[in-house]
Amino acid sequence: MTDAVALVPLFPLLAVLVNLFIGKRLSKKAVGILACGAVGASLGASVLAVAGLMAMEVGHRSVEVILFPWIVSGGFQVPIGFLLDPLSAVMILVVTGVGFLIHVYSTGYMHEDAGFARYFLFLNLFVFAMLLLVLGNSYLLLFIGWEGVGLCSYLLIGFWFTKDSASDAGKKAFIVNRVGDFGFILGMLLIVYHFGTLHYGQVFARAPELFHAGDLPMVLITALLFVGAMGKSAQLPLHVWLPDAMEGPTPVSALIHAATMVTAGVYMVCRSSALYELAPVILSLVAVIGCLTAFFAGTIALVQNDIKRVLAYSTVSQLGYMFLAAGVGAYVAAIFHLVTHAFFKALLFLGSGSVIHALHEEQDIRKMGGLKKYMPTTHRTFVIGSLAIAGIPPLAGFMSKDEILYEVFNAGKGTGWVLLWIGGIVTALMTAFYMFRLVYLTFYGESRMDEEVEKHVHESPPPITVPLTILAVLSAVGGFLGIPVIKKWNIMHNWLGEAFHAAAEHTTEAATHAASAVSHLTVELGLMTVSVVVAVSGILIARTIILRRPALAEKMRNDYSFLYSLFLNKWWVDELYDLTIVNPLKRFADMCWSVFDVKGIDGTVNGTAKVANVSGGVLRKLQTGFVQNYALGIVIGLALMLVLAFF
Amino acid sequence: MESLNFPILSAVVYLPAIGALLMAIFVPGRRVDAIRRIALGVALADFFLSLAILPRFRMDVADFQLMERADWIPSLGIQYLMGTDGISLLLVLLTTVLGVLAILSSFSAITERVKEYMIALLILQTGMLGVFFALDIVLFYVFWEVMLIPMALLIGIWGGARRVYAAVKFFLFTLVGSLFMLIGFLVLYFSFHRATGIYTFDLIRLLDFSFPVGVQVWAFWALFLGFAIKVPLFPFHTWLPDAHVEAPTAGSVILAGVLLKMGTYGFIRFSLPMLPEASLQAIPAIAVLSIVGIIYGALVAWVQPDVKKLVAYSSVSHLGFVMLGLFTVTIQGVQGGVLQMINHGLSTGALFLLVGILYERRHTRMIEAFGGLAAQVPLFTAVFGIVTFSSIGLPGLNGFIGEFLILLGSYKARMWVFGALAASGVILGAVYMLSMFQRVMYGTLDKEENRNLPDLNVREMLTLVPIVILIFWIGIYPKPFLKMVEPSVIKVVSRLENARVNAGSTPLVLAPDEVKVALDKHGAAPDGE
Amino acid sequence: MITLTHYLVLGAIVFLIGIMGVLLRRNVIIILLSIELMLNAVNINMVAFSDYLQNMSGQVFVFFIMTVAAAEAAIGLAIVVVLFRNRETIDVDRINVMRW
Amino acid sequence: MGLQSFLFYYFAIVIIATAALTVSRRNPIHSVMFLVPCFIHTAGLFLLLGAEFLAAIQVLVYTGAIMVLYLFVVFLLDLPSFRIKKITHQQTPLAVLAGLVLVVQIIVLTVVAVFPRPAAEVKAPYFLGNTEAVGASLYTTFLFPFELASLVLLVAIFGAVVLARRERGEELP
Repeated sequence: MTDAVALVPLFPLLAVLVNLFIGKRLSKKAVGILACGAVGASLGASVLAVAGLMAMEVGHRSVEVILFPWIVSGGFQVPIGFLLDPLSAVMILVVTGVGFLIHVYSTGYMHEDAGFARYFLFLNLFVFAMLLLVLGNSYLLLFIGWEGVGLCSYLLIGFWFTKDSASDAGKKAFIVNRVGDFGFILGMLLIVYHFGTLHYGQVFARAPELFHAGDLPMVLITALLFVGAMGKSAQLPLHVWLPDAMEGPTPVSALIHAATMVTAGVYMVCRSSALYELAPVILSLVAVIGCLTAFFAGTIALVQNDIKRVLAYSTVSQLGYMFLAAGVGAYVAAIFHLVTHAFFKALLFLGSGSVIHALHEEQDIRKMGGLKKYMPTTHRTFVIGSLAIAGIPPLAGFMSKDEILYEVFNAGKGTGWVLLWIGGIVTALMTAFYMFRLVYLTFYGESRMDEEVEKHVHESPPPITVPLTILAVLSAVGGFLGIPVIKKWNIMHNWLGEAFHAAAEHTTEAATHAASAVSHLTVELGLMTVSVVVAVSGILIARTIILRRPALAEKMRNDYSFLYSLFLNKWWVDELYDLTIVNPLKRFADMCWSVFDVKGIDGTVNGTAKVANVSGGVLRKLQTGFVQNYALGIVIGLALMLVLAFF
Repeated sequence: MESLNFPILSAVVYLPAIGALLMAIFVPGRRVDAIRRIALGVALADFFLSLAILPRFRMDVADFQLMERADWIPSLGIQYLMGTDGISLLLVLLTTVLGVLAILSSFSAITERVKEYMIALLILQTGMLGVFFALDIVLFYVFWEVMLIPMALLIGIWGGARRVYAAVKFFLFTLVGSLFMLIGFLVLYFSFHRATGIYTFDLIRLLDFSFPVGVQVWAFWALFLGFAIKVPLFPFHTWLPDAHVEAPTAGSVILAGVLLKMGTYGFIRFSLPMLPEASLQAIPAIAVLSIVGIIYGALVAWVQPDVKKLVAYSSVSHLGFVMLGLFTVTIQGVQGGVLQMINHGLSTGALFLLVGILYERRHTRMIEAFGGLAAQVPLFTAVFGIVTFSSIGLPGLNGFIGEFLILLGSYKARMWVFGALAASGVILGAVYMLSMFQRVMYGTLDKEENRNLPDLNVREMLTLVPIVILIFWIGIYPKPFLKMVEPSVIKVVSRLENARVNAGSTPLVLAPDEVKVALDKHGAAPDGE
Repeated sequence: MITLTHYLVLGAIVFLIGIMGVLLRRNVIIILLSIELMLNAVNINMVAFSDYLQNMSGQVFVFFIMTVAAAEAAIGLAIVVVLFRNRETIDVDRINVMRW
Repeated sequence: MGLQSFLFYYFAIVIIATAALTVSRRNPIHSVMFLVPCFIHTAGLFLLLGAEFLAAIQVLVYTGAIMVLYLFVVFLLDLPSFRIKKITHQQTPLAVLAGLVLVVQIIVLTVVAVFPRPAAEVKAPYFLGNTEAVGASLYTTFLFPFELASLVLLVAIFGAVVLARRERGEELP
């Protein structure tokens, strides 16, 4: 049964090929069925494979399927092969599951679009690449998927390519990702240099044999790999592409820029836990970057007015949480949050898509309001998603976020770590606030819509509402995969535990450390209470400011105008990059060409030619054109040669 | 290994020239259609003939195979000596493929002096094929120069507005280079004679001889000039953009696809194996030039207003990668370098074909003249996109394999900084290619002239589809290509390793066991004692 | 006694006269005639050597030189005719288009 | 002074004199006419040297055919009436000097030089009649160049025709 894993990426690939060659001739319905069917079949295969995996003995749940040799060069070999273990099992279920729902949603959402076939071509290609990413058995295969999803992201962000902002955003996404990939490639090269292979099993097995914790090669490798993760998962300072990526169709934002692709960095760090454990410095760096990103993106999300941008910054912020978890060695918590985030963030994006669709592509929340009565299903599901992300028990977000905060608190490496925890809590407060600011502005209060638009507002059709409902259910109950406190019932921990055996030691160590200080259970319950209080107060603040006293919002905007414009303009990071990197580099490139190439090298070459030309101008006077002058030259030459004969 | 059978290598080399000759004599110049078809037929026949080499070729042997040997000018030790190894054969196949596509692409682009044009293309092909097969240095040099003239004519007669300037520049640069190269060869020739009393240009014998280090250094830098100008390595690259911009499409394709490979081929065939000590000394210098080329080429490509010039500068960047790969002197690096030669030939060749198609329709190559083409010409956009990403080095397409192996080689050779700097080319590659792609394809279709732009027709698809197939093939299953060159690469690398050991330094570059394993596998003995 | 040297000196003198004709005259026809003279001087030397060395090669070469002379005369005169037709002159001083 | 010496000096003097006249006449017809005796006397020299065949060819081909050709062209173009005002070139002094130096050099060299006799004695074919000897040599050792010579002549014929031909429609002068 586990062999079915080879089929998982195959179905989307087949759909891509079919769509590529005859997609134009198929009806929209056929294309939709093809695309959804492929991902559905893939989901089926995943379930089958994971069931097979579950049937295996605990501790030996790992299956490798080698397809064919890929790069073979000297002693260096990389085959195309898939690795199915608990970690990749979770990932393929998320990718195919959420992917399937979003495909179904897309058939409704994109129905009017002329590029319907092209859209599903790219979307299937994305699912294929993403599956390759999570199933690959070596870093290089991960990297193919990594770049493949980047490509699809580029194509889908720029899907409406006639809009300049869309194509700019696509380009920006790809290039910023490339900056990360630059680090990732160097990291892979170092791995090959030290281990001679990129195969996970071999690398992880030999890493502890060859290196001690904190050895320079390990630090370098993990740091470079993390640069890749920063690019892909939009962490500081490479986060700039993700908000712009909202130019793409909304389902794309849901699938790629919320649920799956952007979490690839988290997956990669968790996958490489064996290496990161050997580089505690970098692990701390991961935690710090994660926490900073979470906070930073949260601040921006507070004031954004574009519904999708709020969600985008929220995604960046949540990804920060995941890295924070990974950074303190709580890999299970990171993956757990990844899963729940996939549910509720996909839900939120799809809900926003439903709203945008109903309002004829209006994304500005200042022009919404009071949608509750027009779109009941969307409203209901959106609120569930918002409650989940805000961390209201017992929804999914509460479980996973709380676990992260607990692990951070418990990591206990000194006062610095308490700061991380505080950062997490503050971010949680902000999360609750901005999500409900969004909910209130969109669904409650007075309508601020144009009258023309308001006339046509309606609930979305079933292809859109059904996935919303399913995702809402998942967001509500998904949290029970990782029930806190009672470790025995924590499915997530039991399932993933063996994937992170190196990390497991780490956490148990931390746990004992914590246990010696305070009672384990008390801490956990105490922290839970804190986060619930924080979440509820965030919601209440939002309610007060947005619904009850809009004047207060105005006053705050004026009183803290610097902070407001700082947040609104995203801390001017884009401008900073343009000013310090992009523009100088472009000027330099221009100078290289017009000065160095044209004047320098060609100038030298042409100068040489000019010297030859001038001397030729003098010497050519010898060329009289009279044949007899030349003949005389011959004779004189002959005479001179004969002079030589005398000696 | 001497084959008494049909001299297939010579047949492959001369078939285009013979075709050109017969066409010159028997087909009147006004029968344009017949001429086009005949030229295409000849090129196709040559392609199939070159495929016929494959079954006769033994992939697991590092030595030269299918040798053809005859005396030419015995008193000077000049022979007619042809032979091939995996590297040559791969490049020959690339040449014959691109030869067919080049001719096919000029069906509608060239309407004046069609007969002369086709003859020039076919003779050019003979020259190129000869360069790859010749194992006698004089023979090599003859083919090298034969190649030069039709290319200069192609640029100078069928080129753009500044064609004569470009043709002369191309001609002078390469001629200067090849003269230095000739001097280098003569130095080796006389040095060999001084040591053994034999005059010979036989490459195989010269390869077996270890030249004194002093001679090597001189000869290396003389050859370097010849090859580096052809590559073109920074800072000898300025002829390239001009030549590319002015050349007709087929000329650009051949120029980028094959002619530039002559330089790198020269390094791997002559400089590295024949002059190992000098090569080792030169590694830092050449690596620096390669790196500068990679970054510089990419930056300059970024600011070009002309698509063709942009692609030309991207060639500088890519060839920098190839050179870096060769001079890492590791199996991975050299193999990657050779593969990257093929990759660059395919993707840049395809880019030039695509630009040529645009030019044929709009008579301009300025980026600003386009924009929003994606909606108008979806097929064209799809192919352009694939080729663009191949050039960027997207995994799964061909460019990645080569680049990754080269970077891997540089790390194995402990050239950390060089490897890291070269990898930054990965970012810049995306920057300039995507900027161009965006400005040409995306946005709104706001130029009136582009509104009726026809999409690719069947003939144009025929020229592009083979390349796209190869792009995917190499990207997904590169093993056959890597296997083909591996024995020869190992031979070259182990020769340099031996030189390093003999020089008393530790074999830095390659784990000795890796060489040994590889050699055992291929049954080739390491050279030098 | 007439020795080889006599013939060679004679050849040299005739050759010189031919050279003088080529260098000094401006009439194309006469320049061509002078070239014939020079060839003739060479012929004398050839035959003299042939006799001296008792080797037929010298004579055979004279035969070939005559062939070439005939060909040269034919082509040269054809050029003169064309030249005259186009430029109305046979003065080499007027024929200097191949200048600079 | 034996007959041979007498004949040699006679021929030599006539050759030099007619050659000098050929070069110096203003009228090309005169030049051509002077060249004829020059060539005939050269043929005489050939006879003295035992090259009967070449002597015959010299008279028949050179004098008979080539000279007539020259004459023909001179008449055709009506050259005598075409006067070049100054017959000598402006480079005369230098040319004369160079020429004299050259001839002195050659003469001194030939006089000083010692030519070795061939070690091998007289070759067999030389005892045949001269014509047979030339023929034997021409058709054995020099067969290939001989054939080439015929090709050269053929090309010359074509060349002359192509050059001198008028393009269709070209005006007669």
